[in-house]
Amino acid sequence: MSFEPKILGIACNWCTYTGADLAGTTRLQYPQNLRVVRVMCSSRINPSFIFRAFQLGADGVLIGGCHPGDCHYNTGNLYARRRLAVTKKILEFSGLEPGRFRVEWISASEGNKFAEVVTEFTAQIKSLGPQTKFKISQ
Amino acid sequence: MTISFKQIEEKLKTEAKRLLESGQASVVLAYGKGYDEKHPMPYVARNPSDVANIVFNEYCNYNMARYLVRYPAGTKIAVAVKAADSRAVIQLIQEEKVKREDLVLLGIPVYGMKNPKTQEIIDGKTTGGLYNPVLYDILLGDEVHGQAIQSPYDVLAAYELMDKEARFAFWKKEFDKCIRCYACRKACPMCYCDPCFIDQNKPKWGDKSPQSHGNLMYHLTRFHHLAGRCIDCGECSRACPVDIPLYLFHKKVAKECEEMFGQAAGMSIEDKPALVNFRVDDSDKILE
Amino acid sequence: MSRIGVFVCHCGLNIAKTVRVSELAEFAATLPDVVVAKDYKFMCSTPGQEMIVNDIKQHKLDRIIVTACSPLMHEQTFRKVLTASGLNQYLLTIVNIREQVSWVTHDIEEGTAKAKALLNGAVYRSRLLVPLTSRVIDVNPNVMVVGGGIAGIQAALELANTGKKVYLVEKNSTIGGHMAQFDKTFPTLDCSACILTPKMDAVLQHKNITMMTSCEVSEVKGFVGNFDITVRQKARYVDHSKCNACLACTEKCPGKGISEWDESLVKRKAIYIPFPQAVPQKPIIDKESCTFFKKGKCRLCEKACEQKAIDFEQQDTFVQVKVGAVILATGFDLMDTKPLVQYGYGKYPGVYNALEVERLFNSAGPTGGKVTLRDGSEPKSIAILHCIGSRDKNNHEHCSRVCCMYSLKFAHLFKEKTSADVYHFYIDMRAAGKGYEEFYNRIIEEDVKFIRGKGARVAQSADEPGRLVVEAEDTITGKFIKLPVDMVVLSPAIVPRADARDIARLFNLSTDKQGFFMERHPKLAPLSTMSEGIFIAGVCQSPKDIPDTVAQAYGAAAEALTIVVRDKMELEATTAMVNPASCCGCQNCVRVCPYGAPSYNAEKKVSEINEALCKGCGLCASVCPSSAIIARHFTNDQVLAEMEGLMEF
Amino acid sequence: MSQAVTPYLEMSQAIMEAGGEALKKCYQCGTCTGTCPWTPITHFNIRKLVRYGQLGLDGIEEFMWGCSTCKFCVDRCPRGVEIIDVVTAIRNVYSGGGMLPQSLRSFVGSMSARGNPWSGDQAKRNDWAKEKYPLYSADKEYLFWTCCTVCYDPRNVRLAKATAEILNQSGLSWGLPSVDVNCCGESLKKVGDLELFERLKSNNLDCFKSQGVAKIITVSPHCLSSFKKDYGEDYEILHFAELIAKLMKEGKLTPKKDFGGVKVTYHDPCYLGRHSGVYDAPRDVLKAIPGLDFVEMERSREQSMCCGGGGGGLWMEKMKGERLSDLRIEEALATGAKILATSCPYCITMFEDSVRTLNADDQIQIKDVTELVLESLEINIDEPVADTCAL
Repeated sequence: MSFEPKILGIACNWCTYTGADLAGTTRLQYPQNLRVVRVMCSSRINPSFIFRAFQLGADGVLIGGCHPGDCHYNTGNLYARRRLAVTKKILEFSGLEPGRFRVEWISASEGNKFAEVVTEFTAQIKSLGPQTKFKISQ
Repeated sequence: MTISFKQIEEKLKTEAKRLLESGQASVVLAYGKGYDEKHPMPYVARNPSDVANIVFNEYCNYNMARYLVRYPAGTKIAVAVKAADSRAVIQLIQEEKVKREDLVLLGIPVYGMKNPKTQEIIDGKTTGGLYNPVLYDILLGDEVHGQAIQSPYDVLAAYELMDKEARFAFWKKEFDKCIRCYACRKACPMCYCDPCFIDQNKPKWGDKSPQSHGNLMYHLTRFHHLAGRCIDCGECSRACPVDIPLYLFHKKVAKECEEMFGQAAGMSIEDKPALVNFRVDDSDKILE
Repeated sequence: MSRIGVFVCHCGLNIAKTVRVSELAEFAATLPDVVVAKDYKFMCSTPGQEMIVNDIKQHKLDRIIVTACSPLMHEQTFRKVLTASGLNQYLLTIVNIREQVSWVTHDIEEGTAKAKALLNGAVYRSRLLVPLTSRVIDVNPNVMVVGGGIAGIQAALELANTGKKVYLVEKNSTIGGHMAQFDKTFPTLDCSACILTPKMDAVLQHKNITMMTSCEVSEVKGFVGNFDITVRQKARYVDHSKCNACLACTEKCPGKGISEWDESLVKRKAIYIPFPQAVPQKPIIDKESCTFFKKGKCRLCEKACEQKAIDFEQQDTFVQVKVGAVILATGFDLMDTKPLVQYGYGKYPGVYNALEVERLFNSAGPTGGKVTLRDGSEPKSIAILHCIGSRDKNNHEHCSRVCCMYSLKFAHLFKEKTSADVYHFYIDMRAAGKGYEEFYNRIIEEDVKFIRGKGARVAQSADEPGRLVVEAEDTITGKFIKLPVDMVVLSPAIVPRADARDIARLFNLSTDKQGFFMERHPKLAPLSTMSEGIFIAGVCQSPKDIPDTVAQAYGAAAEALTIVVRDKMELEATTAMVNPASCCGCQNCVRVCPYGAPSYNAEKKVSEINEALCKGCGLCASVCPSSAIIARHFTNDQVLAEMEGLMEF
Repeated sequence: MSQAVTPYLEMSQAIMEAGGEALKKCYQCGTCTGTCPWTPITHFNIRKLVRYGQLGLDGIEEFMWGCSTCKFCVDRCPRGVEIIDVVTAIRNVYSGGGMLPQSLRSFVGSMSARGNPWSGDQAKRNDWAKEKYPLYSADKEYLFWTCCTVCYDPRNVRLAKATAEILNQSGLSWGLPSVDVNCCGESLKKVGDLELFERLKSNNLDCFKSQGVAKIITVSPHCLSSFKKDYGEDYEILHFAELIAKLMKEGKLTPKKDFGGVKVTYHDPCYLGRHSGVYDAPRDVLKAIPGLDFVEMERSREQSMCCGGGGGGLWMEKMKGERLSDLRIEEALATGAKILATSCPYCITMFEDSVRTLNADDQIQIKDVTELVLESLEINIDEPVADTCAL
């Protein structure tokens, strides 16, 4: 059987989650490997959530927020951009494949972008294979 | 030019005495004798008579800024600061943990400080590449000039070149050694949370016993908490009983932060800590 | 131990087609703390809801999971079901297996597997949910309307008629807005002044409306139900409480300023009212053109004023206004077309923008309603260029929506008032509105020429000095047209007010890509914003015509009323709070909060959050190093548990 | 004749796959056609070309060669359609089917056989230099990239020499490429031969790499644009006009000769201006030369008119009355200028041709900015120069 990765998504309520809904409403097809946690704003995402997700066995983590400047809380994603950038650098220096973590700005009207990103990211994670470095073995 | 540690010690004593006598400071944070010359101790002088106990030598690595947050607001504190230590003070001022006007900074321009465990000279490794304090009120000696400037990030080169498998193996080995004594956060001037996130029960971020996954969670999160704040004094690594080179990871994060946000920690009291700040024109490239 | 009920919806075949719903319900029953698991055709229908109510009672359920469509769709519906059954509404969890599962796959295996994982995450999260209490606050019954154009006027009148007190803030010295500049309105061609001025007068006369002209909002504090707004009253140099509007002063004034009202086509006095039907009818002094302010001598107006109303010493003052809700109706600007050098606006006197032409048509305008060029002659040939700066990646991507129709109106008025040939250069003709297509037909019959091709360039004629040549391709014949004309009318993009972003910042609104105010939801909440209690109406939200603007004004008034009609109101409970025992006093939360909700208590050395200001974004919780901040309903342990559940399958 | 057609979407798809992706964005407003300098004087219709491409209609071959890739339409297009990419893709798809016009066949043939468009002997590429100037080696700072046109075209050889002399004067360390290089391929790409273009490009890149080239000076804006857009990001590329302006600013070059008030105007080459955004440098240079009375033409800078030489136009025959260069000369004459300066060998070739056919060669001279600088430095390179008409 081919490798079916588990991908954790964390999406902001106002843009990316709504964009994901739009992808559904317009019946776009994308791989089913992504499971999305809804938070109110991408700025809610604590870096430890991401470390934890990899420990829980996520093969990839995809974060979605509003485009910079369009945040429903004005500036939340501008803080998130910095904080998530640092998170990415930390993962990278610890030896995790940088391609396993991705941040995308997807607005409520970008259902197609959501589907494209998920498709592309899933393919990328498949090519990276299972994530074993952080995963806590039972 | 060579550094006369004795001369610095004398000046430290003189200034400490003057400040305590005049009431300009009610405590002086400096160094005192330990069980041998290689192991001086952090020392707090409260009375002019205490000043005789003050010492300074090449093993006085402690970052005395660590102790500033222990005193009630408004306490007038004089503190001996080397280059990295002064950056810690600046960072604490940025974070509004201490007020500039409550402090007298006794700046120590110095090089050739040594790690008592290894006898290794720490210049360029854990001094942020600086010899002179960034901020001071009184300078105990002449500014150091002409000493080779070393980039604080040079020591990273070998680790950056490692492929990700080797780097993961390296850090896994290091983090697996951790016995969770928390000496690193005790020694760190910027770790003033009480309780620390890892001590929380709700939520439980990671296992509290020394297991690999809890260790990983503790260290990676701590690196994030210190991102844009770590001033490269190296105290975490010297405090570590199992010799985890934490300073390397902190340095890497500091380097990335400096490149991404154009600001190094503790260089100006006008700055805002980089991770609770943003610029509208921060590039999305930083996420790539 | 909690007692969870899981209710799986088929949504007809919408879900059931690609998720095996009964298998999902059987799976749910095996999960920890799940007491009941059922599937049903339409969970949101009355029988579906009743099923949940009955099960809550029968099985003493204390957590409900509805596995159905997006929470953005029916969360409120099911929350009400919980409330009706005596359960706290925050104990509901929605699992989105329609928009994010069944609709995005054709494979029933994949769909069922993903739905299971999502449901498992929801069960884990659900176990950690806690009841939350909405906060109740007193509501100030007054409303502020910002912007005195047709939208603001209409909204103010509606609210005032219900007995609410309204503050109408306008930055100009008169209300009326752009609509008061027009002569006729499309498609009915009724006279703009005839329908607008009675409304302006009604505002003036209304006992419940405080009209604040020459005023700007300078600070906004507080929150829904209790806004505390500072308004800057700009110095008018005329004491309006003394002025009796005799306007003797304006006759004597020697000063000359450029008439903003007439789009700089003519001059006006330095002490003036912008146009004869202005409301209020009381003048202001323009410092820039006033002889006394420039030279220190004159004071002719002062001498002419029997009421002693002239006050050269007057300063800006600040007025505090307390209201429960705010309507923003700040309108639009026209794009400055000077940078589009190919059209020669500002370079050739024969090139006009749309608002200038509106003034030329207006009988109270600079030419008394006669269409004449700047040299006084009547144009014999006129080109109207559509989409100047609109629908244009290099300028503004949006369609400005009303230009097609007002351009048609221009053509009609040109035909009526001159004997000129009129040409339209257009890309697409957009006439979607009641009576609009009919109007288009009428204009075609008036023998206006339509050239399907965007105007590419306006140049000076080489053969006939003083005339202009419009160059474009007629894409229908594929021919290159060089059309000599006397007058070119540009229909420029409608853009947000130059200060729209400042206003957005003041009221904590987002703006869209173009800079128009962002509505809460493009379809279901077009007049509300992300800031509770702040509503928007008219073109400040996006370009629209007068009927739509007025409809929005009514709507926004009703929206505002839903707040101020109540004495007390409930706020969303999903705010953040500080656990003082864990707070390390780092003040990160204070530094980052866009709403100023957290503050530092220096005495206790901990941060505190004013929940009335908190919008629940959770930023503070993620920057809190010691995990002392609890983002209610999205707490760290709730998110971690959900993640754990999601990753298990 | 029936007017019935069926859209042939496979063709449209082929165009998109050849790099004309942008064509689907077009909403046919005609801004491009209204802007295109060819529309008033020829039957070429750029909008229709895109339209035919969108539907994959037959008959596209009739007018696909009209575009000189001046980029005016691209800058004005409200949809942001990269029209030049569309043109290139269409030419690529169709010329693959052997539909090259006669006049371009020798051009492409020479490129393929000799690596330059002028049927020049590759071994003689540097013959113009008569071994007076250094060859590039790794220790040199700048590679002076001699465009094929300045190597082989007798009129433009003057430009090559002027550049080399000024480089010598400036004290920079520089050298010429060896004869192994070939044409940058810019015009070849625009006539649609993407495959041959890739071959030329990879040969040039190999030469650059083997010699350690980092900084390149070009005299032709076409090479400039090609290197910048298609040759990757490893090179620092400067047009010579930019370098002269910089050297003059730094005081390393000081013009001496006073021209005594002669009126000069400047033509913005499309590839230096709109394609590369360089407008000020050549003007700064002209204004710094003593005694030149600089005047602008009505259409200048971003609004500048095309000479017709881009996109393969230099090698195509155009009827009288259908030549942009003729119109441009008339515009220059209207300013009263005695010198029409420019900074592109293609423009020079086109204009030299036009002044002759218009019998205006006694009224206005065509000069490269570089040549004027050389003259003001009072360096004489005069040798008998062959007549351009002999080409």
